[in-house]
Amino acid sequence: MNYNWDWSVLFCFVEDPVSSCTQPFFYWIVSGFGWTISVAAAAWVIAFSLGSVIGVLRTVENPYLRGFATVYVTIFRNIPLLVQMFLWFFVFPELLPDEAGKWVKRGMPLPEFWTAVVCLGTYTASRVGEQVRAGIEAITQGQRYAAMAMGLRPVQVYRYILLPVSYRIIIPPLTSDFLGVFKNSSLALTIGVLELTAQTRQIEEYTFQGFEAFTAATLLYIVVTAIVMAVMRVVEGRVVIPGMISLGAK
Amino acid sequence: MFENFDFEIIVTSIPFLIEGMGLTLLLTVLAIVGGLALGTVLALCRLAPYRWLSLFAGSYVNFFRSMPLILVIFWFYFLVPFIVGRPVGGFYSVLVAFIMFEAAYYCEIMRAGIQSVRQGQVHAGQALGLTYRQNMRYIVLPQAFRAMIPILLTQAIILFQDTSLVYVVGLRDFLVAADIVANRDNRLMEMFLTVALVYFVMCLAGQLGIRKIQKKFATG
Amino acid sequence: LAVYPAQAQDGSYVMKRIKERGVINMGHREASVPFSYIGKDGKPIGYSVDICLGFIDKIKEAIKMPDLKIKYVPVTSQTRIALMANGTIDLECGSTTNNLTRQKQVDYLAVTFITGTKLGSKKGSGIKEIEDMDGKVIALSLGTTNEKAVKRVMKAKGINIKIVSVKDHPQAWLAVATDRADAYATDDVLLYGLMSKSKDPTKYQVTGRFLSYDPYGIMVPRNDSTYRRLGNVMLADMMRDGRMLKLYKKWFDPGPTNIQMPASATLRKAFEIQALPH
Amino acid sequence: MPMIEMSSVNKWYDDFQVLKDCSTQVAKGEVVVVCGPSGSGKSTLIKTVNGLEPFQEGTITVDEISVGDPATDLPRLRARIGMVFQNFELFPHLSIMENIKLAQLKVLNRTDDESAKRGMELLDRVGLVDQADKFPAQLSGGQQQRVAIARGLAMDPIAMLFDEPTSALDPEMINEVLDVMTALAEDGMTMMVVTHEMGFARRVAHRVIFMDEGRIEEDCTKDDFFGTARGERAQEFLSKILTH
Amino acid sequence: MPMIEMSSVNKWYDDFQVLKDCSTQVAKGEVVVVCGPSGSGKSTLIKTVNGLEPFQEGTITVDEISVGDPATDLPRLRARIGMVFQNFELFPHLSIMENIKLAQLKVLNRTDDESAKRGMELLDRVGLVDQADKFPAQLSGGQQQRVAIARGLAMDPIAMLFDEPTSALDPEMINEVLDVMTALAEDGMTMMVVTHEMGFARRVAHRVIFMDEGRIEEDCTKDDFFGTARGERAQEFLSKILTH
Ligand SMILES: Nc1ncnc2c1ncn2[C@@H]1O[C@H](COP(=O)(O)OP(=O)(O)OP(=O)(O)O)[C@@H](O)[C@H]1O
Ligand SMILES: Nc1ncnc2c1ncn2[C@@H]1O[C@H](COP(=O)(O)OP(=O)(O)OP(=O)(O)O)[C@@H](O)[C@H]1O
Ligand SMILES: [Mg+2]
Ligand SMILES: [Mg+2]
Repeated sequence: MNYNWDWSVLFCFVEDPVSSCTQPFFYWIVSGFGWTISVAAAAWVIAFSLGSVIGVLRTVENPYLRGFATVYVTIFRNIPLLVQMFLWFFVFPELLPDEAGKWVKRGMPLPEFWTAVVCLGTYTASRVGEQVRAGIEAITQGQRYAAMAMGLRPVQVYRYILLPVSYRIIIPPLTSDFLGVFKNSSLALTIGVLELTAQTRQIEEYTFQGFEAFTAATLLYIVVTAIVMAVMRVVEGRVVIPGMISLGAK
Repeated sequence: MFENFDFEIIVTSIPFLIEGMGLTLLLTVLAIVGGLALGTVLALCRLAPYRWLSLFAGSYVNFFRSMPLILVIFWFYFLVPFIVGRPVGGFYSVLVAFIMFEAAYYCEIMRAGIQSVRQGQVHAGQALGLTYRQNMRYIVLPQAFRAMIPILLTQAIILFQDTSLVYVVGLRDFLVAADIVANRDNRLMEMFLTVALVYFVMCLAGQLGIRKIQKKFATG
Repeated sequence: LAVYPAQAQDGSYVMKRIKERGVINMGHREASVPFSYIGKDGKPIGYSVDICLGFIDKIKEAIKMPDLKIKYVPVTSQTRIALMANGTIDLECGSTTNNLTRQKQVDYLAVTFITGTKLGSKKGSGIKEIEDMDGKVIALSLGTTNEKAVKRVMKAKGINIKIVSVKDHPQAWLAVATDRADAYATDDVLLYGLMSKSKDPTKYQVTGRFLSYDPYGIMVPRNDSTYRRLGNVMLADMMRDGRMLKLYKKWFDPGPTNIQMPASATLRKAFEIQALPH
Repeated sequence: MPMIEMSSVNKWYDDFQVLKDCSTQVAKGEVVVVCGPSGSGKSTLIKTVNGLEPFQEGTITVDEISVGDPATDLPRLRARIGMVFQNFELFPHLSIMENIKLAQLKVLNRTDDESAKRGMELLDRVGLVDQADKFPAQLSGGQQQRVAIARGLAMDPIAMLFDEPTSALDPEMINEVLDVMTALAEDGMTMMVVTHEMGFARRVAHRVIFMDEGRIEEDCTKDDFFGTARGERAQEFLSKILTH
Repeated sequence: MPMIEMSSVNKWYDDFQVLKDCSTQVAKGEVVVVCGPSGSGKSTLIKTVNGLEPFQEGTITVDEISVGDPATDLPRLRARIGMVFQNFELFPHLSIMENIKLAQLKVLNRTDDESAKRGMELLDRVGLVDQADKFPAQLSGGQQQRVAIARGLAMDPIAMLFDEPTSALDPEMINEVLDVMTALAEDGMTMMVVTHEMGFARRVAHRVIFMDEGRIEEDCTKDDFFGTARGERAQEFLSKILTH
């Protein structure tokens, strides 16, 4: 391959006119990685809490609440994330009253970051919601009856019976969704969050040494995924219900 | 900003967009078919009694699950020509990347599907004298597929939306085509709203269609 | 007893490869107006594309394949280097800035366009020079040489400007249009292009001195001086006999997109200087 | 006043009528067995008593509180009626003791100590004190069902409902559950029991209700039911389940 | 020669020994009932006969073919032994007739017509001709189990294995299945039946095997078993399942 590998672009610390080194681009990658983690983590908080609510609402009896949740899932899951990112960034502020729109665009701290977080969070919430719903539906009707028959109120039935069991069942797909948030956070670059992928692109444009940067990014993704999977396996082991062979086998 | 919404740009770019949609659909269908086939084979490997085979399938799946699709496409596109010694062309390179990537996900889905078929069904097929392959073919896989339809659909929708990543290799699917028009003619708002609407309608139609098929299976 | 063109080809691995494949792979951009973009019929057109087509004619002569096929390979700013490195494209016709860092990875033909960073903003914003931006918001697109330039000036002059990074030029323009940013700093030619295509061009302005020097060039694979010389010969000829300026007028003055950018004195000088004699 | 009173209850699933004009009453301390062919509406009937299944027409009162009245606080009423299901329905993620404590803590607002103490008393009564810290999946079916009964009793209910409590059990485990139920009946608990265990009915029940196609076809004393007073359908049903 | 012969079969799941030194034989035309407490290894024992469960030690032969021998073509052997399961295990995606035809077509390579004809004969025998085109989920449990028996018989087996064929059924449906099985036994079919239905054993079985903790504790004629010759454990077991 006619490519001039030069790993020093990532690690050199002296400005050197002969090699491509103008600054240690390694720092860029570290900073990008930091933003990636921040976006993913903050978005996951939204996705998990909002998704749980949506998932629960999809299983309640009230047709209006159920309808609302269904519409939510339908919209957020059927529009590409990239497009949603654009809509949140450019269209959403225009729909607000003037003052509020201005605040969203300029007033609030880190507008790009929070826009990306909200977009990614609400998008992933539709996924999580579907998982939670599936988890709840996998629990037999009898469990719900038993909980109600003891006098638990609907919220208590979810809080103490349905959700704890449901979360255990859906740990594997939730892990996938979490990794999804992590990977999808790269789309935040389209609205100017300088996360990992954005930084590798910057390095590429500055130095034309893209392969080095991409390799570093790829390795980081793989390492993080491996860590997350390992952690989730431990979590799964921790919450396993004694005597049950496998809850998720349904 | 909506007062001078430029409908004309949408109308004039329709042929260009339709061409893009053609590629989107073609890639989606081929990647689903190929990914499902490869994924099913992988799932069978994962469940096979040979340790090395299930280990291989397991590592394959974990590897691809840990990579963002965009990086997979990227590496395929740039490294494959280097390995085979000549350009392979964007289309074949992304097609292979998509199939191999999706196969990892379909493998997990199929594995869950196969495992959801009760042991009793497997035993019943065996007790009738069906061989391993016949049992898979006539008893297990048909039930697994049916159980998996909703998840397969979700995955298909994701894939349908993900085809836009072909921009990496310079192919033009629907979203990329719209993006090109938007960039070339500076009409972002118009194009992105159109894209949102088109994807929404198509995914919804797909969803409703599948639900119908599912109902038919349920009564059948 | 070797004939001249055969010699030319002998020393060139790129031309050897083109001859073997029977196809030349031309990298082009899709929305880099008016340098290299997709026309209404779906084929790439533009200033750089025209230059490249001239170059390809020369190559055809050199390798004696008059019916050499051209394959158009779309590239982006992320893929152009990789595709050149792995041998997929034989030349890139876009709007790529030629700088010394990048020359570690690729070679360039002679400079065919000169631009630099300026500011695009709404009329009545009171913005003329970068100094007027103090305390305001500027849009910059990711990883461009313009970004570097603006940051350098900010540092040197101690101006405090808030930066909004965006993905590409139209998004940056949209950020200005929706008041997310007060100005967009990029190559002036791009600013004129964006302005000419906005719904109401009279609402916007391009102002300020050049904050950077950005010469564009056709990108070719590294370490093939024979191949590169062939291109430079063609360019020198065009610059010498005025065809280059004509081509420039076709695309920029006023140009199909009505961009209305007469050739600058610097560019004219550059054409003169690069018109090396045989 | 009867403890449970149903009058002219009708219930539909869409077009399909599951309960047809059902009326009956259960006095305090009375044990009533409900039997009938599969799909005849037994489970539905018993679930309407504590409002787990809504019904469209008629009235049901429990301890003089109307179940169908929208103003009734159903969770509060349900807390006073114990219920035991065919598949035990212990909560798999909670230990045996936690299963028994949950509603005491969250519904009756007892303290942790009180609930644990009551739990232990009841586990003792069903003979499972040593299993308190295990999880449901670690117990046999018969043990699980005994825990389920203890869980129902922990709320100090005024009546207990049973929906085929033994039909998911292995034959050897049926008796351990029936023995607990018999003891309960002897203690004077008001009980409504859907079951096919005619031996239990003969020994323990005061009255037997026979249902067919959503209708209460027979509602008479045990002696009448096992005597000759019963109708053709009930006769046929009994002959089916008693011959093997 | 006995039709089925097991000698000194041992089987482990990891460390746990499920079958301990089990030996028995079933002659042609003989009906053997296997009973015992839950978890005693009955299902495992019967599944080793046609190789659904592999075993580690001992030998089993069916019609003089060794089941444990790796050279044996197990699918072919299994095709000659019918098996009926506790949960029916009809294939839910195939109609009743397709369920019965599948193995005839794919294993015996019969033509479509032949298999359909044989299928109809057997559906007639179990009294379900009119259900041929329905799907399993549309039938009651008793009907499904009768179809499962017909499916097994369609292969013209030399022996039939039953694993608790009635324990998932509602009480009123148990007899319709037992009746079919009784008729089968009277026709001279070799049968091994795991069941708790002692009435059936008394009426139909020639021999009764009692298992406990993986061991064959009793293996004697029906009369001996229900007489006084049996051991303590069997006695206790019988008393448990016969009292209610
Ligand atoms: N959610 C439902 N929607 C529609 N029909 C139902 C529903 N639940 C029960 N049914 C129907 O109502 C009838 C009565 O059901 P129910 O469960 O009360 O019968 P059962 O007497 O308890 O039968 P089993 O002995 O099988 O438990 C049946 O025909 C059943 O199919
Ligand atoms: N796949 C397995 N892995 C480990 N242990 C098993 C497995 N299958 C069965 N066992 C154990 O083997 C023992 C015998 O099981 P088996 O199903 O043969 O009993 P059974 O007599 O048929 O009981 P039942 O009357 O409940 O059907 C049980 O203790 C069971 O827990
Ligand atoms: Mg019932
Ligand atoms: Mg068993």
